[in-house]
Amino acid sequence: MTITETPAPRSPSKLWRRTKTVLSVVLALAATFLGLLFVTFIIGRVVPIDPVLAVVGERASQAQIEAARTALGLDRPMWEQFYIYVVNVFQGDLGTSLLTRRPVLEDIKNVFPATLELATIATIFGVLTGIPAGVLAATRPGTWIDQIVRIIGLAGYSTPVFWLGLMGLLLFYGTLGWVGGGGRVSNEFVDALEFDIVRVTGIVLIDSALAGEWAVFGNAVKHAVLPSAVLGYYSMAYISRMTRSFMLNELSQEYITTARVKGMPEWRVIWVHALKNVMVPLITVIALSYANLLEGSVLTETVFSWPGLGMYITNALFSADMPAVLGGTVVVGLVFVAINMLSDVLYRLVDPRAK
Amino acid sequence: MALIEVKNLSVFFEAGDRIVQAVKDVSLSVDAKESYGLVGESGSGKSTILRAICGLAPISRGEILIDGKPLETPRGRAFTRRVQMVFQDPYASIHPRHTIDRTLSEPLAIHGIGNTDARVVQALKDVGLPESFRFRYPHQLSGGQRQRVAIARALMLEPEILLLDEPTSALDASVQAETLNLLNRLREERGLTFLMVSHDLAVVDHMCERVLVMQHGRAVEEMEHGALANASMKTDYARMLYEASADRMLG
Amino acid sequence: MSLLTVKNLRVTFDTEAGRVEAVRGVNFTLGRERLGIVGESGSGKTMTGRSILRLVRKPGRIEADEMTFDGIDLMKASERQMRALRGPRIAMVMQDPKYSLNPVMKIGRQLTEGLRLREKISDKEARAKAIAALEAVKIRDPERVMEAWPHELSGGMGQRVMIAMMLIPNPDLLIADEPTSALDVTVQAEVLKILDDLVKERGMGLIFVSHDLRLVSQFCDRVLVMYKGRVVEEVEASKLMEAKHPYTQGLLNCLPRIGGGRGPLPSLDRSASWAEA
Amino acid sequence: MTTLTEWLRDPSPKSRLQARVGQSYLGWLRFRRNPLAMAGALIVLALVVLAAFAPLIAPHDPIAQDLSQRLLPPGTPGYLMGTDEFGRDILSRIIYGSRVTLYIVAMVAVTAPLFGLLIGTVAGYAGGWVDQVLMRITDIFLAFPKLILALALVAVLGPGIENAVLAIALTSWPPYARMSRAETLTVRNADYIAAVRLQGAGPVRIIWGHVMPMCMSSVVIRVTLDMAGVILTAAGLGFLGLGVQPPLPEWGMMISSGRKFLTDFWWVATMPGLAIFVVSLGFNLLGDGLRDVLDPRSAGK
Amino acid sequence: ATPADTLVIADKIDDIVSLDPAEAFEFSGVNIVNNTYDSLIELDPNKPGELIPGLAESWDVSEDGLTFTFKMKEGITFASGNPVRAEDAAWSLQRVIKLNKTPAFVLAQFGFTPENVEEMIKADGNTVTIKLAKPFAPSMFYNCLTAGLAAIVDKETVMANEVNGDMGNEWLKNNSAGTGAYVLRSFKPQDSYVLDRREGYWRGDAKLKRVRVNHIPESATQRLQLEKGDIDIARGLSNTDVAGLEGAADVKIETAPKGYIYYIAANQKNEILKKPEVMDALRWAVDYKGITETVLKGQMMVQQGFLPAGYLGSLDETPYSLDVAKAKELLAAAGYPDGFEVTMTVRNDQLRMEMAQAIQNTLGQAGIKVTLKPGAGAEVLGDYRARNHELTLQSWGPDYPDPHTNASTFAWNPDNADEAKLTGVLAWRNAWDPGELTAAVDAAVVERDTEKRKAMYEDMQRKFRDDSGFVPMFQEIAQTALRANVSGFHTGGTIDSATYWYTEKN
Ligand SMILES: Nc1ncnc2c1ncn2[C@@H]1O[C@H](COP(=O)(O)OP(=O)(O)OP(=O)(O)O)[C@@H](O)[C@H]1O
Ligand SMILES: Nc1ncnc2c1ncn2[C@@H]1O[C@H](COP(=O)(O)OP(=O)(O)OP(=O)(O)O)[C@@H](O)[C@H]1O
Ligand SMILES: [Mg+2]
Ligand SMILES: [Mg+2]
Repeated sequence: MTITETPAPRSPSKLWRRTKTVLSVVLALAATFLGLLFVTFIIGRVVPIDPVLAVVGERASQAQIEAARTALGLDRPMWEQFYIYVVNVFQGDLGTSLLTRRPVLEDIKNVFPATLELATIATIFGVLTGIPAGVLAATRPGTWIDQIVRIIGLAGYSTPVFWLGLMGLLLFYGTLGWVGGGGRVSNEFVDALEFDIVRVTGIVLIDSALAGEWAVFGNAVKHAVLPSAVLGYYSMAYISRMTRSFMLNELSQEYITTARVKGMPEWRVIWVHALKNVMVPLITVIALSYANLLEGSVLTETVFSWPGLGMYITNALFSADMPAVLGGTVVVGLVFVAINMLSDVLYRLVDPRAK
Repeated sequence: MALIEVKNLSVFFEAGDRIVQAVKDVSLSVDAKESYGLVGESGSGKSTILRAICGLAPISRGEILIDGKPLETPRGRAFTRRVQMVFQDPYASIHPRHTIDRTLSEPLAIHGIGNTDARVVQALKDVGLPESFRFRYPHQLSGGQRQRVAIARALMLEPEILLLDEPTSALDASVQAETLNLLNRLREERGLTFLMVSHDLAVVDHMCERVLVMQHGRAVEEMEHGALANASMKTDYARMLYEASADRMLG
Repeated sequence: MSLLTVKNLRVTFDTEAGRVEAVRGVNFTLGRERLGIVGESGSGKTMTGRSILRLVRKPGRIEADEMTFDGIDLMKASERQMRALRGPRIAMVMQDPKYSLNPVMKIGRQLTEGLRLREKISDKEARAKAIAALEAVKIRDPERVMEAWPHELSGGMGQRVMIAMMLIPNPDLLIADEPTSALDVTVQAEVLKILDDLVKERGMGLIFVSHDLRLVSQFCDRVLVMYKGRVVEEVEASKLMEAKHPYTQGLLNCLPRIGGGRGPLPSLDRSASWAEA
Repeated sequence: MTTLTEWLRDPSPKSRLQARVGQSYLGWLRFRRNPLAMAGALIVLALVVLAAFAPLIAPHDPIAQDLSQRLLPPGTPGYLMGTDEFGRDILSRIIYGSRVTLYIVAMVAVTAPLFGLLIGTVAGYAGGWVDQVLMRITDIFLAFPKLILALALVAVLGPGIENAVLAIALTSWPPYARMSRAETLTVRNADYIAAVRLQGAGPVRIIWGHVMPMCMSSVVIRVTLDMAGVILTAAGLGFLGLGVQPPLPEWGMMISSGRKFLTDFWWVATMPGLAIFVVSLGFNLLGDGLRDVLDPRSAGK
Repeated sequence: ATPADTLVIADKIDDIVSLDPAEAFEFSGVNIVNNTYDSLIELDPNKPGELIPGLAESWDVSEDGLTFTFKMKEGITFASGNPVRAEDAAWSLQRVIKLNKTPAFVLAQFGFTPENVEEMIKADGNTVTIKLAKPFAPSMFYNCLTAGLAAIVDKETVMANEVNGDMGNEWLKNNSAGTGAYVLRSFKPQDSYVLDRREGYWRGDAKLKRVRVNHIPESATQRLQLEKGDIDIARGLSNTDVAGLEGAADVKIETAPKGYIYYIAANQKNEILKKPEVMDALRWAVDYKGITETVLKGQMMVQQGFLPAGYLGSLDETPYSLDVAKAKELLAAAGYPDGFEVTMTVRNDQLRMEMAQAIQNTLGQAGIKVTLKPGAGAEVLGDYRARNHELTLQSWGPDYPDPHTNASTFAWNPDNADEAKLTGVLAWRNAWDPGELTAAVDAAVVERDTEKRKAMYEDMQRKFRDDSGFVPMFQEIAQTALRANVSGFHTGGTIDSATYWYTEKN
């Protein structure tokens, strides 16, 4: 048979596609970011707390307040303040915190690693326990194992974090002495940490390991265990519940039978065939919960004296320290967008159907 | 003048980094009240042509005319009242959470046609389903029954043209027979025009006045009804198809 | 000696709406031959096939007076023994390739997985075997298909991949559940040829499930005709056209044929008595 | 009686009404057969009864202070769950607190998921720039520290339970939006959607009538999972002066003010905590049961 | 365990705004200043209220009470090694006025302005001469000089770190340049600060080499750490945790009254609250005793004057107590036999919320339906300063250890008009016109006879107590829990600045 070729349309070049994707991602990022700045800014103006009062304190006279207001640029028109702010942010200047009197960026460099450390360990904990628990429950739906997983998860969900934290401290620190009691290292080691160990990442576990200070490292582990377990419990609760529900769905698919027909052992059917499919929606779930943890949990940080982002932003908020609130929000937003993108990339890696 | 005219239609899909040419430069025309068949290899673009008419696939080149007039994009309400489609997979084409009643009355509601109850009952009767099925959910029906519901739904708006995408390939022989009979009866009663896809030559031969054979997205050969039975096809591919089928038919 | 003996096989589902008996007392034996199972949709063909592998999902239950494969009592075998049988000894081509391939695993992985896990051969060898299998089922570009994801295949390709996947471990018994329904006739013929060769040359037993009576009558040695979970008739395939049972006759009659009349196709008038023993 | 059940169970109903009632009846049967779902329903029912008849059930005035009776342990005669720092009966406060709790939970559970569902399905269905814009907005709200958002909202609207509820709803819709968008994306290309589109259905009808029902079950799961979180968030807002104000009893507030006493008088914070746990367990079990009922496919053949 | 030569204190230090003595005005900041700097004259940490020499060896006041001279001690050096000169002292005080940060008014009230301060405060050899604009009670001036802002800073070092004419303000936020027993080693806002002992401190070296203060906001955490010996001193315990620690073998509790006064302010612009009978009813409707003996036990004592116990002229009489019947009678007399509804703003910390709920309860019994409006500190304060409150629960700590500090804010309001914007003055914020009390306050501050002065403040407070828009209620008590082996720790009592250098561990 003869077939006359109609010229096929040329597929746009790979390079152009790539640039287009990158461009659209960057654009979306910038839009989110600008929106974030805008909303934060507006919020800063509607919150009924006068930032100047926070700076000058209770005793200040009216004249001192006015002077401070001018110094902070708060007397200028709103749009101008916003414009100045955005321009500065894009130059990497998040302004100066009214409360700590330091550049917000520097403050955040101090508090964010602490939160990052906690959130990361907690998420790892949540993933390592939540997925198996959810799978276990899904493979035995309706049994007592399923119920136990559900109750444990729910308990995690409905217990206030300070309750868990304080009880954990009472038991594991107060009574058993297995873990450290608040702060990132004990007071014997804190001087070493502060004055001797070079600060590379700000994450104690990494910095102390880099410096070869294993005593500090060990101590830091003891201190991080409890707060991250408490936070991890929450992500575990959520992840296990979602895993169960996704898993149940996958296990009723035909391809699972196919795998069994091939004589695949049960572990492989569940942990390879089904789990790979479960990972597709689960990635979003995990990313979201990680991002939420990175916002910092004020209560956990308070109970464990963990100087993190949550406490920083909340403090700033209550003192109407708007540069700090804005800065914190911007950083949280950035982290969020980054994690979103990461989860998108992972998603594409795992799910071939997503273009 | 032809009711449906497809002129030099090409359909391209972007799939990842590749361009898939699903349909290449296909022309066909269907007269009013005619039944026109599309057969051919799997993946040769048969479904895509139907989808392109409905606006579910892009028209990359060429044009499609109904009654000599080009189609508007998106297809308007007038179009939907003239042209309806029955999908290949009766399991995927009916909303799993809606009762049959809801599925059938939906088009009436969309077009503000009253007298719903009577029409739904009549539609069920037309496709030979008992009235008691009216409030069932799709999962309570067999594949053949679902396909009849899909046909009933397509007929709710009393269209002139029915696009049928392998309406019986998911059905077994007895149900297939029922469905084919039903379609023929309805065509006669209502003067419908069919554009029908199938990969079963016997079905097409039974149903259609003219047949277009497709391969690799291209039209290979158009045959009149008699030509198939006489085995008087001109191209190798059409002959191959015929022989492989006839082989079984006669054995 | 017969490869598989099934006596009084029953598959029951206890659902909210009551008990559904999908298979009700099916008996047959299978040697190294091609056994066709035909019947309308929902007549229990797939369930019969799955029960042999003991892969009926809950709430389904399998009961049988006897089910032996090659001297092994399938009803009593442990789950572990069953697992050893599935794949290398008994394989099943699943009905709907669209849903039966793991959507997030490359075709290549799915094809070689069994080999690598069981036979501990190198990746390269496994790959070569898989490609050979794909070539055997007339896949045009096996190298590309190895790297493809299931959603990138057309329905017909999926079916062939499924057949290749099940043939790779050289099973003694293959249950093929409507393996060619999405293939156009030309490809269909070639695939059937492969199955035929395997039965003739290697002595594989084949259960060929289909609702296409003509196809079965041409291709198989013996045919079971099922209706509502029962075997209503068992005949030599070549004699299917002369089958006595009105159900079988009805099924045959209602097929259109090329050059046949334009009149309404005869429809099947089901009689309640067929469902009874 | 038998005729009624027969009428209800009729597999081929004669009218829309019978079909609908019959469907609910079957759902109820399915639900009833699930002991856990029943337990959940009972808990929720108990909560409603508690809230409705609080004055009749509560042994004490939940507000009256008696400083001489403060911090009595559970089991003290007359104070089954003990007393708090002002000598108020904790049991009575929990009983009265169920009113506020129920109100908040009910309001949030209705507004946030609905709003999220709306945004998500519209974004997912429309695609293109609508999707882009809506998802960017969702991202912004998602990326925002919740407390700041809530605070700002209440700052604008003024404090009060209603506004607190609104604030919580406003901070909790984005996850629902993302979830239902993802679900919509898979549903959008289904043939049954193409079919209604071919019948000339507009986007509103398709989204509302055809896409949303498909997203319901995962939303229900998530909502019931979020219940406890909502109660605790409400407490957080109350403490900031944005929600329920003392001395009105509210479980979350009771927990957070009991925090000070946790080491020595554990019951002050733990009792309301248990109440939250039980209620959220109830909603969860109920939610699981409901999901089965919502999905007609699970009805069996 | 804590290192043997380090004192580890748990406290809440997120109030620190600045460590520059001319700017530090918050509790925790002043603590640091007190331990890193010295002033000309100081208060004896061991004997509350007594003046002792600081960097000045002796001091003197002229007959007319206008000129003060201070003779500097010889041979004292700053931590940098620079000798302490009279010039440093004069410059330090001038700097406060020139920088004009929030606390500057403590000195400015004596008539110094940025323009005249170089004239008024002069160094001459090793004496410093300070001229006041008008005569004040000398004790008043001395007391003001003991406040943290009058600390003497190392001019050379500070000026070497000047940027943009800020007189080293920026640099001093993270560094110390004083003569004190300790030098600032590090400061991490909202986290911790570390002080290192300065060898060769003129009063004798501090006993412990290092002091570390950690920010630990949660009382229960502080308590656990103290019990486990992971800290030496806990300064932020709740009263329940202190009660829980009582009887523990290796922990001891020390209490001392603090300077903070808790009071209710009732906006006098409000038609109802303006009525004297209503104010009286409020006074009789607070359960002073019940609150201090139960809810806030150990944390508050009853104080019905505006001066904290320990200040010159403070009252120890408490004529008001809970009397619901009387309050009702008074309300009826005011024309509100059924009471009335009113809102009360409160800062949303737990202590104040508890206090507020207890007050709400008894006010409610009397018929005054109070709706609590909790809010962030700055929010509540903003409301108060804008005179927008109805009732507000507030606290006030003295700025310097002289009765004038509280008198001049509670009982002094020369112009009650909105436009006057005397937002630093509590009487103005509360829209209360003290009438003749304003003059009385002005008179008392220049009264040079201490006994007479004392009587004046007592008299003033009685009038204020019975007849103002305020209801003073409580004075805060500092509860400090220490490991049993710690001794010599001074919280500073009513002047609220802790002394670390006498503290020992054994
Ligand atoms: N959305 C799409 N994106 C990419 N490729 C597509 C898309 N839809 C169809 N195709 C491709 O277009 C070609 C024609 O598909 P079409 O469904 O029209 O075939 P068909 O002739 O109907 O086959 P069958 O008989 O199997 O239904 C196929 O190769 C298919 O892979
Ligand atoms: N989970 C289940 N619950 C209840 N009934 C079931 C279930 N699974 C299958 N069945 C019933 O079992 C019967 C046999 O089904 P089976 O899949 O074997 O049919 P089949 O002959 O393979 O039909 P087809 O040609 O459509 O594939 C059907 O009536 C079906 O409704
Ligand atoms: Mg097709
Ligand atoms: Mg089947």
